[in-house]
Amino acid sequence: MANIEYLLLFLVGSAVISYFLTRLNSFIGSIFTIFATMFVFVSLAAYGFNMNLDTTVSLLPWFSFSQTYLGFFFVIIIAFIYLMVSFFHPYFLDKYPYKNSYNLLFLLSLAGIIGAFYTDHFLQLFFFFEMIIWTTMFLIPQGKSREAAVSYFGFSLTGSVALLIGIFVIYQNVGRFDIQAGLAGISGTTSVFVFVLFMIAALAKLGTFPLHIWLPLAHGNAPHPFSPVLSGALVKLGAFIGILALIKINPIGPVIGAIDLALGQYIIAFIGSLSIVFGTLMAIKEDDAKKLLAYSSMSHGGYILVAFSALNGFAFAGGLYHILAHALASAGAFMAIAAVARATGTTKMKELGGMIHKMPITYLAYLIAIISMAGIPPMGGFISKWLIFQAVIDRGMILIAVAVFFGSVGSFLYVFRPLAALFLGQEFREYKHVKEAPLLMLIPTFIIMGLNIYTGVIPKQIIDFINNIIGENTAFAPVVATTFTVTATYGTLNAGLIALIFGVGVAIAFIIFILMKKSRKVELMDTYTAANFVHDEHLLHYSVDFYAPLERMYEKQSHWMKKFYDALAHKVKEVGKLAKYLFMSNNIGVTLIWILVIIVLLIGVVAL
Amino acid sequence: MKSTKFTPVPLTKAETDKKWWEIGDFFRRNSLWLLMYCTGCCAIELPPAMTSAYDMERLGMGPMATPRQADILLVSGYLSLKTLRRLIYTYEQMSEPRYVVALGSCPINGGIYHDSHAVINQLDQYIPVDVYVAGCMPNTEAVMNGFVDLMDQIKHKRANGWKKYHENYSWYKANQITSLGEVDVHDEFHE
Amino acid sequence: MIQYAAILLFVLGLYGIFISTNTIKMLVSLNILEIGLNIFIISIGFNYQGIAPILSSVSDTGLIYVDPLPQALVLTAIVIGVGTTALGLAFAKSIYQKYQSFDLNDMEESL
Amino acid sequence: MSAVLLIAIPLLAAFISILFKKYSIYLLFAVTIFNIANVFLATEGIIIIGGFSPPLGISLLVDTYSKIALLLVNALVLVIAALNVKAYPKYGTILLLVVAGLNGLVLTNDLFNFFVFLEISGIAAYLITASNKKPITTFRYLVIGAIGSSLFLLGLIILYSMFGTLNMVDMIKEIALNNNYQELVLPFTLMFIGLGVEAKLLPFNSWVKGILGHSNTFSGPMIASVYASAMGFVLGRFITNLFNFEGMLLTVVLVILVAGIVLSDIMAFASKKSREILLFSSVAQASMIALLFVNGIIIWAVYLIIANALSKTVMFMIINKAQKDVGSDEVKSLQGLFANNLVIGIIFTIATLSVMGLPLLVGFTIKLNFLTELADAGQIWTIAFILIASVVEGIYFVKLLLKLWYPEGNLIKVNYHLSFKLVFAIIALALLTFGVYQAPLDKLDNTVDTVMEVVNNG
Amino acid sequence: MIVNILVGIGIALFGFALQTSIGGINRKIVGRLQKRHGPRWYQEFIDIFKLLSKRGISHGWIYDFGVIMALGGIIATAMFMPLTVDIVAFKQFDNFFIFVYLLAVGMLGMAMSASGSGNPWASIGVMRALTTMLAYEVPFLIVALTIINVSDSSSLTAIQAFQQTAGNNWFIIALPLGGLVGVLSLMGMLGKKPFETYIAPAEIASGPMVEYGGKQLGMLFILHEISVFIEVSLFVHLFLGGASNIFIFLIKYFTVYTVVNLISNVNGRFKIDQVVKFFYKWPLLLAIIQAFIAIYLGWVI
Repeated sequence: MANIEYLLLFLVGSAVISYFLTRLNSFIGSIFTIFATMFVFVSLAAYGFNMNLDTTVSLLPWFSFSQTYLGFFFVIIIAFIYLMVSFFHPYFLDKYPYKNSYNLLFLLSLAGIIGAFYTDHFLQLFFFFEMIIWTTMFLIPQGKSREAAVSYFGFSLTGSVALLIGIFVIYQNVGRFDIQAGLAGISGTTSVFVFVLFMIAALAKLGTFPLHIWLPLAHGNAPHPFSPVLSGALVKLGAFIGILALIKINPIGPVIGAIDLALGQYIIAFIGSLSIVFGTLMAIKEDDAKKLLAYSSMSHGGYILVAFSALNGFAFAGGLYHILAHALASAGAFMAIAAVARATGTTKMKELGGMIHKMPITYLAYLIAIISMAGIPPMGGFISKWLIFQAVIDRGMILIAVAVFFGSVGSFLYVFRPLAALFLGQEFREYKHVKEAPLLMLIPTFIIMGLNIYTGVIPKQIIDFINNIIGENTAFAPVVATTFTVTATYGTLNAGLIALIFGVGVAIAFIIFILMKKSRKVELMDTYTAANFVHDEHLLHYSVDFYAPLERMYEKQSHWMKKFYDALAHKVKEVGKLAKYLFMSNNIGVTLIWILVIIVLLIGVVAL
Repeated sequence: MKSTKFTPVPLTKAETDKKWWEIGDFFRRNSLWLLMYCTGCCAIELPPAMTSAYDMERLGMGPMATPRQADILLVSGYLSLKTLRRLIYTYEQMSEPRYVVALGSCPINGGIYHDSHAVINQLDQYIPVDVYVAGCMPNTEAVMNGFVDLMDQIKHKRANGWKKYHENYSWYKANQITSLGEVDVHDEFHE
Repeated sequence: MIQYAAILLFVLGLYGIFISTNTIKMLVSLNILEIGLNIFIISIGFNYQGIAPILSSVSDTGLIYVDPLPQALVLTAIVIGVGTTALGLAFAKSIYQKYQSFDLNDMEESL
Repeated sequence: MSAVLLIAIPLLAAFISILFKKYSIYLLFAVTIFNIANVFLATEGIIIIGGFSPPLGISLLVDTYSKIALLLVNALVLVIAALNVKAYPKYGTILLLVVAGLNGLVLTNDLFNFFVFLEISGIAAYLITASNKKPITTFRYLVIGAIGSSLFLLGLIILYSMFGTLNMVDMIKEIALNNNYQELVLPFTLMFIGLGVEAKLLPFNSWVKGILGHSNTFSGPMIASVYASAMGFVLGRFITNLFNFEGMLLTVVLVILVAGIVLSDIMAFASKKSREILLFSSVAQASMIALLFVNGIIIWAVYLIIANALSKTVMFMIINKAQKDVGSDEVKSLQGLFANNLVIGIIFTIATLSVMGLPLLVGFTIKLNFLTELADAGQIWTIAFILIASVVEGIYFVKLLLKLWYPEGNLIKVNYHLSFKLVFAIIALALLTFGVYQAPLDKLDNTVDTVMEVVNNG
Repeated sequence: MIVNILVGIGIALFGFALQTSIGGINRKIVGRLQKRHGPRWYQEFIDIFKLLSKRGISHGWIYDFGVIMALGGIIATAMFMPLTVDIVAFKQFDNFFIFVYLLAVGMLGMAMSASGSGNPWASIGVMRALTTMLAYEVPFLIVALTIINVSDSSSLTAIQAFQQTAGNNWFIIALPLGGLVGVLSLMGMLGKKPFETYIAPAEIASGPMVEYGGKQLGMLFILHEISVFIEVSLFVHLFLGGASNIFIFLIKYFTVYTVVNLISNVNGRFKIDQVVKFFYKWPLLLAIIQAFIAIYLGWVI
């Protein structure tokens, strides 16, 4: 079944079936969901890579589809994340108040995603976007917070509204809703206008500065198995819109001579870099592991924006590679946290410690994910960051580079924090009974671990596919890659070699280690305390305000954006109250005045 | 006719270990790191020993921050019941081989505090001491001499306090418990 | 000229509704307003020196009739106005029963 | 059958029902069912009453547009009355009056006759709102309504004095001949305001808060969906045929309507009471409908009226029932309402999502289509404002929904009768079906014409 | 390939031996500075072998694994390091970013192991180390950006070759402000005073290393020596024109390390937030100015 239409209908159908199955038994329903997702993923993977999907439409006549490499790149990543996450459902669903609808909405949102990336019609794109938004919006409040869903919905809606206005501006100028024709057909001021609108949409979906407030709220409070989807998959919708705006629309505006880049792109890159800095600083400060990862998503969103606005083949490839690497990394990290949260019931780092002794595989999954997230070889994140760095250096974007490097180094700080506070350190007595995650949950964990390493060692296939996208959408030169190497402006990166040498180094270290005298195994509590007897492991666990000296430096400023949006909501409410006072008065006289005002106004205006 | 060819004599494992141990001893005696457990007045002798007057570093010695890293537990001065408990704890945390150097007369016989109810008179009842530096207080030359003595002992494989501790662990433990008493409630206020 | 008077009455009615807080007074103002309106309607049909628009055997060439339609309309309007007034008075009464007052200001809190 | 019966029968039945007070409600059922059947059978075209040929006398105009309106109004009255047959059994007579008045409003081709029906339906509305047991708000509604209809009458008399006719078709022709729009501003303004008062357009609608803010399962849906949709249809007829706003007048009206949409949504955003949220949303929708008519997007406005009427019926009934059982309509005190009422929750959610215009539901199709037409008309700023308002709308509705779904503390107990669930489920299903399968909507597209086209084409 | 790897291992070993000797010599120099005799020049070797010969403790598998990963990462990094233009294990793959990021693997391993020991001081030490890293790394990377942009390659051998080409100055002369930033960043990297907040023996009991003894500490010492080798040679290659033969490299290396060590010995210690503030105030500003001057204005001496 390689017809997109059938896939969509299949998903909608299985969504309904899964609702009833879940009602019957949540385990059965979730297993069904796994198979449904797997079926879709396998169909996409089997036919999509070579663009062999059938796009003809027979049952849904008002839809039209077309396949592009770009769309497929996103779809396959997102479908993969969905598949991986669905393995978590059997163990989480019972905790949620409306578990029956969970699988339903989950599958519906996947249908929305497949539709969104395969459609060639703007209004359908909007249709699928809105569908994704509302289905996922109902998934989020099943977690911890309702407010989170509201803010997610608010910002997403702002984004899609901007998108829709942009679509209508295009329509007004081109007269068609066809995506390719529409993007190609606009020029001049219109294209700038559309660019701005599309970028607002992209920023909102990607959760980048200044539209990032929803990100930590939604990621942090969403149901544990849904956070990986949000961070690994859904924010990437913004990247897609970003590509449409930055690469496809690419309005002609003033060019900054020194770096040979259009002002619009530079502004977006600057916003991206603000996002990087902001996300990094906030992540460093955050205590909730999931919110921390959410802020890291924000900063990675910034990287993606910087990459796409650099308008350079390497940067574009780097950006796409980063989307893949970050999807895998953040999914891996969030899934590890989800496994911990399932076992312990919390994601607050100050309440956790020493989980490594109970959940070593989960720990490894998290470790590999964060290595990729921090852009350290031999994981995928390194290759993408390396490509982005090349472009930034090539352009000589110094101020952007400050942010890019800051975020890169800062990511060591924040990814390390959950590692230290949550997995390492003292083992808490309240978690003595905790066990490693069940096998079904370890399957995706292993797969993602493997893929994180794969993307970091053998870039060939991915780069080849990205070259297809480059050829399809841009005029950039393709990126040269052999099995293990990637070549960019300033040299060649041999990812395979790095991994090999790293292995050699570890082997040498291991030989040294094994040759020497065997160590005496001691308890964790038997640790240097300046000869004090400490028997409470909580006292020996350093996790609260981990980066206190650093945090102190920007503590006051860290709430500015949140305050701004709070104030905005408050102001809107006040306007509403004023309007109520003005229009909805209990006094009939007020209405009379309005009537008179309108009459006078109308007659006055017309008389003039 | 004797063959000129060198035929290595196969060594037994014990002999190999011994050889390695001797090599190790060379390194150990030339790099003695101190953990200074300074509860008494003798500690005042250490700054001159470390700085330019006597320059401990030329012997490869130096102060260390934690018992894990240190080779020598330097006990300077008297030990009360409370500090003894901590001393033992620290001693047990050190990596082996470990040596104990006791400064002054207090660890030997209680010194001027010998009749206090709270002071331990003989340190080697509780942990093995490799070198005593007598005097109240010993002057810096004596302290340095003590360290050189320890090196000499290591060289001649006589600095075996840490082995003794293992061998006579029950005896040491019994002494510790007799003096310090059992601790029933394990928390930081009772120990 | 009569039209100005009608408009004046109309505006007077509006003004009455605007300033009064007493339900009965408001209804009275409403009636004034409606009367103004009715007069206005009548005045539309008025023709100077026009005669009643009654069909008769007299030849009617050259005669000016007043427009009969507005008069018919006014009749209906008056009826409707009376109905509304009656309903309003009924509500005023029930307000009074509930709050022992005709003054809307007195029961501002109850809303 | 003649369309006259649509008005005459309910009017007659209203008088008869006074004699049989107990059975008045059943009479109503019979009449509405008859009316619905009648709508299908009625012949289209101009129906002359009393033998006077068109410019003279009263005539009715039956076309697809009015048929849709009649069908909707009668069906809704039937449903709402049926669902409230236990709680409010005594309103049969008044409802018959409502049916007569609203049918007349929709059908009549005579302006003064229109005014009469406006007053009849108005008086019926005042009586319905009396069931709120808030006489002050009703009184206020009455006064404002009376002022509104007086203004309408004033405007209409001015028109009469200008053109000497009350027949709408005739008037349209005269206006087209006259071609001096400047003079028409005053009467049009007055009539627009008069209708605006009834149709809940923003600055003229201060009565809404009192009436719908204290409504019950009966008066809420009656005012918010039946009256709103009838007034919407009527307003549409006037705006598209008679008023034909142009020039500065058009701009000012557009500004008023857009401001109405934005401000109402913001007011809803600032509200903490569930009924207030719904009523402000209705106000916004009313402005939206008027806006569409002003822009000549008739068919989607009609769909919007229908969708809105259906959704609002469901929403108001669910909330008002809950309010009745819980004793408060604060969102806070209704938290977790749907935790025990899953079906009701799903239906309410579907209705809300439809009002918000989210995909898979009919609201989305309508929204997208009228926005496309607005774009065709070059109204990009209007689109922008509508969409910005829709963000605010989305946020407050989602807030409301989530509060109602997720309990905090004690679970509240509200029982919905099976008939409620059944009817609501059908409505929700309809919203869903037409959201997914929109071919029938497109089919109707060409059959709704302006009055002149009807007249010209016979 | 095997030969290349062996060369790489040779470089790592050479680096270890070199830095350990020079470290010892520097201890002697500092001793003389303080009117002491100072230790033997091979004292550092003795220390390391002593530690390896001791029987330490282990706090569980992550404690050991982290150390292995750390040392492995550092050795791997060192294997990529060119000594001169010619002596390099993997030609054209000696990318600058590898050194920055592969070094981070080692750091991550060490941090992991330290936190895994369960000692709060270790975590505090790691926190300080990472914070310091956040401070010095950004200005350094900006200068590196300038250098890569100017020399048009991110390969260290190519950067060396660029500086050795007739007509080009060493970058410490060509980019004087950048050179200054480079020295400051190098001091931060090496953990020399005033930026040695994360060791702080008297304050947090030597920070990350608080729980280590025996072979683990020995391996960390090896790690430290090799990472110093990497950092100093990075400076040599980036700023001092690299080396055309091994003696020049030795001279430059010795000079750089000694100078930095001497500077550090007359300084006190910053607080952690002072370190961050310092690096984000002057070095970053200078680095940005340097980048502007070099890239946009093209003023390279």
